[in-house]
Amino acid sequence: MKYVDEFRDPVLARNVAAAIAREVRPDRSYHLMEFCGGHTHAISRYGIPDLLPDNVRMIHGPGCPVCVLPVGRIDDAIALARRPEVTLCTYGDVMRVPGSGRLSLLKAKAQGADVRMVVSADAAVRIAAENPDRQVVFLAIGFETTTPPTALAVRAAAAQGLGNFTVFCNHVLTPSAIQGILSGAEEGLSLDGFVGPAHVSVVIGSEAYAPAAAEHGKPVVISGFEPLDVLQSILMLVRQINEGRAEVENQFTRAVTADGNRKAQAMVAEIFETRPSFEWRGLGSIPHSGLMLREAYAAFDAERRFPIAGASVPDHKGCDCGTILRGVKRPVDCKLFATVCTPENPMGSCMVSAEGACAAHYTYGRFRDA
Amino acid sequence: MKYVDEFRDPVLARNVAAAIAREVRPDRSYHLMEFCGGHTHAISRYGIPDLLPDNVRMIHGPGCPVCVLPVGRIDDAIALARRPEVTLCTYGDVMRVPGSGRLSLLKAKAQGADVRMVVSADAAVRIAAENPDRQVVFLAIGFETTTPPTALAVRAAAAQGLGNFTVFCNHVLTPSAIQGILSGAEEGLSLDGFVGPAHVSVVIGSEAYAPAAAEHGKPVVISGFEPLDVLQSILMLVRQINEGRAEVENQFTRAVTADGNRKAQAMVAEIFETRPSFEWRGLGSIPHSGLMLREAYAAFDAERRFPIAGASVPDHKGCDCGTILRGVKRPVDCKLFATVCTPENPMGSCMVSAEGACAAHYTYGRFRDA
Amino acid sequence: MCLAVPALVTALLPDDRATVSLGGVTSTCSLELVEDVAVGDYVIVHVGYALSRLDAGEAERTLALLAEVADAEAAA
Amino acid sequence: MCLAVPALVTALLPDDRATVSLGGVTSTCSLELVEDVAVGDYVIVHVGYALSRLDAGEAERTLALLAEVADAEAAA
Amino acid sequence: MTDRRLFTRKLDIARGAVDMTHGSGGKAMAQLVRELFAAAFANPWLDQGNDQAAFDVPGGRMVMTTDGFVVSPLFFPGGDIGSLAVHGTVNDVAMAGAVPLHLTAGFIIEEGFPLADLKRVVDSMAAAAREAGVAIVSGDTKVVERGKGDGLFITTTGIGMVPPGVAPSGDRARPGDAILVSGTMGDHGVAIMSTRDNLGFETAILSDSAALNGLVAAMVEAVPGVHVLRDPTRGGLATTLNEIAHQSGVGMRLREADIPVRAEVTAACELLGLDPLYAANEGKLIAICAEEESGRMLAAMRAHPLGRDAACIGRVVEDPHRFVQMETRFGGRRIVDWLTGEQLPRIC
Amino acid sequence: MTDRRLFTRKLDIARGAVDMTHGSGGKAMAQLVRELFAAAFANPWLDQGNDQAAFDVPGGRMVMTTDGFVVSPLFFPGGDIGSLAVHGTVNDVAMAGAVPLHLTAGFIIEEGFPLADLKRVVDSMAAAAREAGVAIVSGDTKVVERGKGDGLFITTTGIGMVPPGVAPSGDRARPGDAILVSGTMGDHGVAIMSTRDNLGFETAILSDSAALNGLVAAMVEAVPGVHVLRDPTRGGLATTLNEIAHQSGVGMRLREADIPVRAEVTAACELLGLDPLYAANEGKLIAICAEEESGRMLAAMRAHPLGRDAACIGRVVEDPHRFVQMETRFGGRRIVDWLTGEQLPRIC
Ligand code: SF4
Ligand code: SF4
Ligand SMILES: [Mg+2]
Ligand SMILES: [Mg+2]
Ligand SMILES: [Mg+2]
Ligand SMILES: [Mg+2]
Ligand SMILES: [Mg+2]
Ligand SMILES: [Mg+2]
Ligand SMILES: [Mg+2]
Ligand SMILES: [Mg+2]
Ligand SMILES: [Mg+2]
Ligand SMILES: [Mg+2]
Repeated sequence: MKYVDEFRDPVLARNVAAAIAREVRPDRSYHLMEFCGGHTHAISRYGIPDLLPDNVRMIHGPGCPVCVLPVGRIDDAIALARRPEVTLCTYGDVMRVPGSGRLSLLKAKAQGADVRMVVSADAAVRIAAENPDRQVVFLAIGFETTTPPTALAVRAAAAQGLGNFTVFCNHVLTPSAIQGILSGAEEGLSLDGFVGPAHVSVVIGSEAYAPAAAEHGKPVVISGFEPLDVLQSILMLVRQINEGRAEVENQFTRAVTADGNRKAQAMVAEIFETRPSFEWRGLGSIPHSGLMLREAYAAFDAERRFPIAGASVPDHKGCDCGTILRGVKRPVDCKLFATVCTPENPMGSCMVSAEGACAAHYTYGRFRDA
Repeated sequence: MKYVDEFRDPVLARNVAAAIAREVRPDRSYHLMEFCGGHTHAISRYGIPDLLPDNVRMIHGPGCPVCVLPVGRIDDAIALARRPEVTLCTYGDVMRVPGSGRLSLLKAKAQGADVRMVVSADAAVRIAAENPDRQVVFLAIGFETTTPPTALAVRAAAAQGLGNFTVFCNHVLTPSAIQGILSGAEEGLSLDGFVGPAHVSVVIGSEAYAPAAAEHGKPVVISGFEPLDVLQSILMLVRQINEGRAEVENQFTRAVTADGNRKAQAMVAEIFETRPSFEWRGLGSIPHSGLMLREAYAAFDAERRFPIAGASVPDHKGCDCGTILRGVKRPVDCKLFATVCTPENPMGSCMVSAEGACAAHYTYGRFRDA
Repeated sequence: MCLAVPALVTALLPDDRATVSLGGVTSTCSLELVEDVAVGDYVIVHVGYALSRLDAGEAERTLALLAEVADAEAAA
Repeated sequence: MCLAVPALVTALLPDDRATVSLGGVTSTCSLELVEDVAVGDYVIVHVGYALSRLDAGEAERTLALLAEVADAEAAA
Repeated sequence: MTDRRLFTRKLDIARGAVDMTHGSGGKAMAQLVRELFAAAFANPWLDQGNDQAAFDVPGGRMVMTTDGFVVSPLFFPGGDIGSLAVHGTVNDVAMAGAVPLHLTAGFIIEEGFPLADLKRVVDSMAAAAREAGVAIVSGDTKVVERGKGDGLFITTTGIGMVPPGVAPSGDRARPGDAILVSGTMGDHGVAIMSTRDNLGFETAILSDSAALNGLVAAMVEAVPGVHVLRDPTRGGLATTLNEIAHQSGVGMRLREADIPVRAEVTAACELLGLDPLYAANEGKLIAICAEEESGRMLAAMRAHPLGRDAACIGRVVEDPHRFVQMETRFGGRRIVDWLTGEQLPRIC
Repeated sequence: MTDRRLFTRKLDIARGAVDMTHGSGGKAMAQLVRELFAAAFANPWLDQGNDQAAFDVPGGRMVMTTDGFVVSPLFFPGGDIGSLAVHGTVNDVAMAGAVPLHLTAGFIIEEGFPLADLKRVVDSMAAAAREAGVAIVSGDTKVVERGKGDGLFITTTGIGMVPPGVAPSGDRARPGDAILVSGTMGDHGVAIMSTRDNLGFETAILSDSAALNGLVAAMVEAVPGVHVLRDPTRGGLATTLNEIAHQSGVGMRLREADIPVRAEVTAACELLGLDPLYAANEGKLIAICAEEESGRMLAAMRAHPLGRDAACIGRVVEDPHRFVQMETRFGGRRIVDWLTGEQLPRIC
């Protein structure tokens, strides 16, 4: 696979790792947060921690849209799916996220709800067109990457005059979340820099992180999702930190520009507007961090067509996700980890998908606790 | 089972059989037609031919409503059942009757048509009430016994204001068929008397056969469906024939009166009217032999709500049903019998249900050919 | 055709229906087509509807006639 | 998050779509979010949509930078 | 010209489709098995044409059999799909005169099926296996999407060892042999029908579902040379006797008056227009043995709790047409044919 | 306090329901089997915990195994449900080191299923059985109403004889043992996924479905003392190795670089966000043997057409936590855990 295999080369990896080891200062630690689940995935799956010096610690951020979806929204989605007239379409990832009482869309489907997995938003539009007697709701989820396809789907449904297609919108905004993490700074928080989003940045451009970097004085390196991308970005962060810089740098130049994809941005702006505030699982409410359909597309908004409970459901009292996401604690520090809380029965956002901090550690890294 | 077991007593049977044997004249034959499938069934299942003298021969008449339903009507029913909005309800007997191209309602169901078996017409009304989004068609079939329940079902649907219930009416009239058989008399026809309907007569009364008996000079004995009833009726017919009488006698006095069930008759008269003519499989068109919904109940008439092809489909060219039903030929005389034509793949009406002349012989009597 | 069984009415139910019994098997049927049926009566049930009451006296008379024929034969 | 792969555009299809190939696997994606894509280009595909073209020159530069670091280490 | 009484029309494989009649144990199923399955798989063991295959292994003679259970409802008066799945296969092993040894069980579960129901079924299987003295030694679990199953299907397979000198088989019925049944006919079929809401009747009839290996052990001890053993399941006594007649190339003469049928079963069949001889049994067997051994056989059967109502119901006769005939209780005679199509309730 | 790394939460039998994860070959299925089936059926043979049970019969040692096949679509690149149903069960017999003898087949057919398709499947089964040298000696046919099945389900059961001195079992992996696989991983899983319209991709990948008894015969001849043989079907290599680690109470160390995976399989998994180590195989096996015999084993495997791409992929280690770990090709290390839930395509 061209542009993939080159960035997984083990010989290059060994040498970049050696460079990192040589450049880190032995007298300090480097707490680097990768915001994106894509990076968490690469770090876990390729075993990158083994290639890093002990004083470089990767902190897994909240960067998986499935993990940050609040339990209450899952409950709302399940309630929608259970309406007899509704066919709920969504991406595979979302289907096993548990809401209240351990129920998930997968289990609701097992109980008879009409839930369909799609790999693309336009498949949901097609299902609506083919089933005029069904109310097809697309449970839209994702960061800035997945939002433009949802916008196109809404536009296509409008163009086709589909009266039976709506979107239950859960699209969220990355920079606001990074701001939320940084401004929610508490005692013990120690983040020295960010590995910045790859594909999100393809859409929104690297400049989007400049305010956060400047305001909080933390370096950000936009990084590709291949393991060499991550290693190189870590090296770049180590250098910035060592040099006392707090800039936005771009490692992923083969896909990310300063401005991002203007066409996609315009498409999103036409269909969506910012919500005053949106709840993130594990992070709480963050102002201007979520999107909703504009008034002009109200007819395609599932939240306006159907009654939505909109209740806020707290995570397990013992869950330490908040502090883990801020780098204060590690998964093993949570007393629910791997007993009450497992990937099969997650109690908090960090355990929900394989990209969550706790789940990634459970699935790929537990041997390190031994 | 009281009023059942007494009429199946083998000791009485032997003696009644002996009486018949003693009373028949050795110099003549007695060709007796049982009109009803119920009688055919009793004769076959209890092995009555073994109890009769050789010169008393039972000719199985057309008396099974399933058998006489023309292929074209089955095709129409299948076409109805295949309409996506239609749920077709009917009695179990009808489901395996083949229409054109060997297709039956059972096979149409296997291919996805929504066909439901009911044991009572009111079950179809209940299904309609419970499924307001479906068009429920009740395929009504039967002689005068089954018609009153259909009439009540239509009245109930009207009372409940059900807009999604209709009847595809195939109710037919027994006396007209007997007239049809007698007036279609052809060379070789030799019927000496009729074992008259049991339960049909419960509804219409024994007097209904007086015109036929009088006009054609053939004795009729209304007979119960238990085997002793049949034996006794045969004895009564033998006596009438021997005495040169051609009366309507009633063996089934425990259930049949001269006038029948007036309440049921009134119910039928309210909902139904006679069709100018109706096709009988094996007998051809017979005037005033079928029923249709009255104009006042047009809203419940499937033939008015849905397009019906109404094509007339002939039986296999080699089929001898017509002559068999008139007593001219026997099933074994048909060259399709038991090869091309079997109960699994009937080619003519007489092979359709176990009560048809050919099917009864195939299923119960073939050993006699050996 | 017209499969029907003589069943004993064991209870009257609302909506002009009845519980009936046939040799230990219980079912229900409609009484809408018959009049004045009481518990203890036998009715002829077809496709879930009682078509008529069964006349016990006539049944006895039929059986008596059959016995008469039989007796005559047995004697012969 | 945001699983996306760099895929080669092998054919342009009607409705602003394209056939793409990834290591012998063929799929289709929408080009509605990108401009001026030609056969032979690599695009970053996410949930069935190309999010951008991949800049081959930049990819080479990144690999060159990595090689440089590596060479320096190997030399060290 | 072929004798019309032996004629059957070929399966239309190119254009045909499976319908319910192909599973109802009657003529259509026999034809499907013969023309499609047996034709493709042809081998000496399958060609035995029994409900189990018998074959030699280094240490003796063994049998193997499999059955799928798709009963609805899963829980019925007198049993459930779990006990039935054990009894059915134990019985098919036992019908070779064999001692059942081990079972396997394959579960196909519809998504959404309650674990509590699954446990109830599994516990019932375990109890049935314990009672029959067999172990469920291996299994498999598959889950299918909602709407692609019917709650639960179970397929069990059994093996057993045949005692030396014992070799009952459906092709061994000989003219003159006595035909025996171990008890009342049709109980299971009627018990299942009584649960169907749309048939609208109630009875106190329970399924006869039971493991017959103990009874068979007593029978083969009494009459090691028994010719045929078979359980009249789907399609009932009538169909199973026709199968045997067909396999052995013989006819049969039954005496209706001697066939044990419960009064309630007769009544329920009367109500639905069905015949108890076609209703399924799950804890009864047919035994065919030499006339002179039939007394000993009957005594052995009646001495066992599951053979208490055993009866001799007729005899095997020579007949090139392989007809199963019956002297009716009423005094006549008729054919008792294979089940044609499905047993559907009749109005006429 | 229990070690958290060994903890699992109990099945909620009172309120729970079966969902697709219980059939996907991962942790949920293992738990269902353990807590519900194995608990109820408990016996020494089932407790062996293998995909087949081995037991002594008068003439030697025998194995028995069953599997249900519910694959969709029924016809897929490289095979169909018929060949698969033969291969799957022949392989589970062979994984005991046994010589497969006989199979039975139970068919559950949905009303309306075309006879032509049924014939195609049955012919394919017959060919597969012939090629594998086994006979389908007994069978069963059930038909379910439309909407209560999925075209066709097949459950096959197999028996075989184990050569003396051969006794591979999932509980016999020992620290120091070599772990080998017979070829590329994930072909079947990807071939099946490539047929799913809603996944929207195409490949030239064929299912690897094949009968492995010939390969196994060569292997046990070369190394009669082989410790473990198992076919990594549902849940793939990762899940099967975890099962073995769990059964044997050991850990494992794999080398990602040595695990054979076709480039197209890697690419398809990349596209869907899946891992080839969790994708199903139907013609591959895992062998675990003493390190000193691994060379001979590998040579025997590579000499057989179905073991051409065989490789040694790691070794068994001592580990109270029974972790399967892997040195990544990239140079790091990670756990290769059981499959959790179903393998659903990911967007993130
Ligand atoms: S282990 Fe579970 S409960 Fe604990 S912090 Fe992680 S997600 Fe929350
Ligand atoms: S055997 Fe068939 S074709 Fe011949 S007369 Fe009878 S029904 Fe008609
Ligand atoms: Mg009748
Ligand atoms: Mg991701
Ligand atoms: Mg069997
Ligand atoms: Mg069986
Ligand atoms: Mg299995
Ligand atoms: Mg059997
Ligand atoms: Mg198995
Ligand atoms: Mg298997
Ligand atoms: Mg069977
Ligand atoms: Mg296996």
